Amino acid sequence: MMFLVAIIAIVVTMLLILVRALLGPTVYDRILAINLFGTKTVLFVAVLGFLNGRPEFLDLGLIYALINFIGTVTVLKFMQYGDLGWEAASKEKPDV
Amino acid sequence: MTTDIALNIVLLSFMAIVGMAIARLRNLFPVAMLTGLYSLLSASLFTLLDAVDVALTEAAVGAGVTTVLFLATFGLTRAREKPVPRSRTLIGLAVTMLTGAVLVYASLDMPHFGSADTPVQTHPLRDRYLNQMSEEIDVPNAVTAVLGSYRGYDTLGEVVVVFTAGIGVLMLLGVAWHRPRKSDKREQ
Amino acid sequence: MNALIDTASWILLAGGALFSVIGGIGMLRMPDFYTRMHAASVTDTAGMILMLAGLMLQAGLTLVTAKLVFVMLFLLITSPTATHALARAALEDGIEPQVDHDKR
Amino acid sequence: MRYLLGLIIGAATLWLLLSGVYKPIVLGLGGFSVLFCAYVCHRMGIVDRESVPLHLLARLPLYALWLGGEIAKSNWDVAKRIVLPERRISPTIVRLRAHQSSELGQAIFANSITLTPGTVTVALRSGDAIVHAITEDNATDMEGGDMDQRVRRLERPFGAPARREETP
Repeated sequence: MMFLVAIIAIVVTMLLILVRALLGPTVYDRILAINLFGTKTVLFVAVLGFLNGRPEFLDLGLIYALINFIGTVTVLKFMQYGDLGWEAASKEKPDV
Repeated sequence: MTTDIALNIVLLSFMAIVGMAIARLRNLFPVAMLTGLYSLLSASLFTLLDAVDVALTEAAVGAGVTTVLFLATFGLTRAREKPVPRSRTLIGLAVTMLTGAVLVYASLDMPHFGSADTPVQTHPLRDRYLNQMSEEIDVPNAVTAVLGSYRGYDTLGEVVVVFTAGIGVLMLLGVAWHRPRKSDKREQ
Repeated sequence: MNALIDTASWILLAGGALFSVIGGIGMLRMPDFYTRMHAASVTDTAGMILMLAGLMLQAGLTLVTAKLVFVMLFLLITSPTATHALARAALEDGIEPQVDHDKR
Repeated sequence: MRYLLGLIIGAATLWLLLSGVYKPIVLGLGGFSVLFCAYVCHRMGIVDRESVPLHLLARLPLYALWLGGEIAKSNWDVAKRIVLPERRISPTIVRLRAHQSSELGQAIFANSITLTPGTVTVALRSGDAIVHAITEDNATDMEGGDMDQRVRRLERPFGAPARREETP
């Protein structure tokens, strides 16, 4: 029952975020929304495991989190540099 | 069971919305992220259907590798979609609808989800796989045991194909990554 | 004892659900990109931590809890990094925040 | 060497916790993959004080506890501002000085700022953090420099005397 409440809340949040992803208005709004949606899928998979009584598959959530992070950072790097930023990184002063 | 059905419907409608957004956006950076999101959603759907191994592959390949490949491609081309005349989109729509209809028609031949009299459930090998697996091979997961050992040669062939494809893609993209850039020329 | 843990995890999950939805509403209500980031960070921290903590109480002292801890730690490290990268990219791209006070 | 050892121990712990199957052959494969990864990292030359921050280990729990408290407080605050009907935000941008001596310390500082709802580090360049805050109060809180102090204490080598740091 309580997992059901959690999963409904996650789905509602996903819907709200999806609306923001569709509205935009800037590219960065969309990327923010999509990144947030990704972390919501991590939560979704975690709660889903408990809802179905098979919580062993949390590795999946871990992988999602990893992929979501890599996806966001690579998109931003490509938007900024046009490639993975190797050239710029070797010239620019390191920005921590 | 009803929650499963409801969640299925919700996930599928999210996927439909994301698909619509992919078709409508012109800037391709968010589109690359949305395709990744689409993969995550379909992976969630696979988890819901208890196909965890497929979900893992879908997440890693669909959301991870594909996104990076898309972006690498944007590095070579432009990241904005060229507007397409309306007549051509209609042709595309027709082709897509036709393919979808054929797929739906084909799926009618498939056994019902979870039914007991399918080859998967009745084949004599199933008992051997499930019962003698722990004695014959020391792999704890049935799917992994079948893929990695009982059908090892089959999987080896698959891996060779995937590996070759990966090398091909890397060669295509890698050649362009190492071409001399404007800044290099200026320094010479 | 069991009932106590159950109640606690109920409260945590419900709290996580509440904060998660509030962050979602904030994503829609806030006026510009930078303020939306603050709303996003509400779902990302409070919603995520409370929900995963609730799940941990349900799982007890098992490997599942260890995995949940890893998921939480990982998200706590990556989500601010991603947010920062996003904010920096937006600023460098010339998206000016609407601010009342600029003390740069 | 101690960083390599720390990496191996950390990776092995992670593997053991995630695997859950403790049979000789699986354990052997796990051990092999851990050692192989450690070897590759060693060859790449990325095993150092920054990537394996052993020196933070002792003080990290206390800092995490404090940060958790801050996150709880500011979450409540931001959630109220989102839900209540009238507009209660006054977005502010401030420039903060990050006094940490190492880049890792500055990164921890910036990430802690971003992790607390209501404040986001927008840029971090040569020790200056530009922070976007949702209200002016949040910004003035940040200017108090409490978090800066704490991160500085966190990165101090273990056993070093507690210097009183002067605030500019």
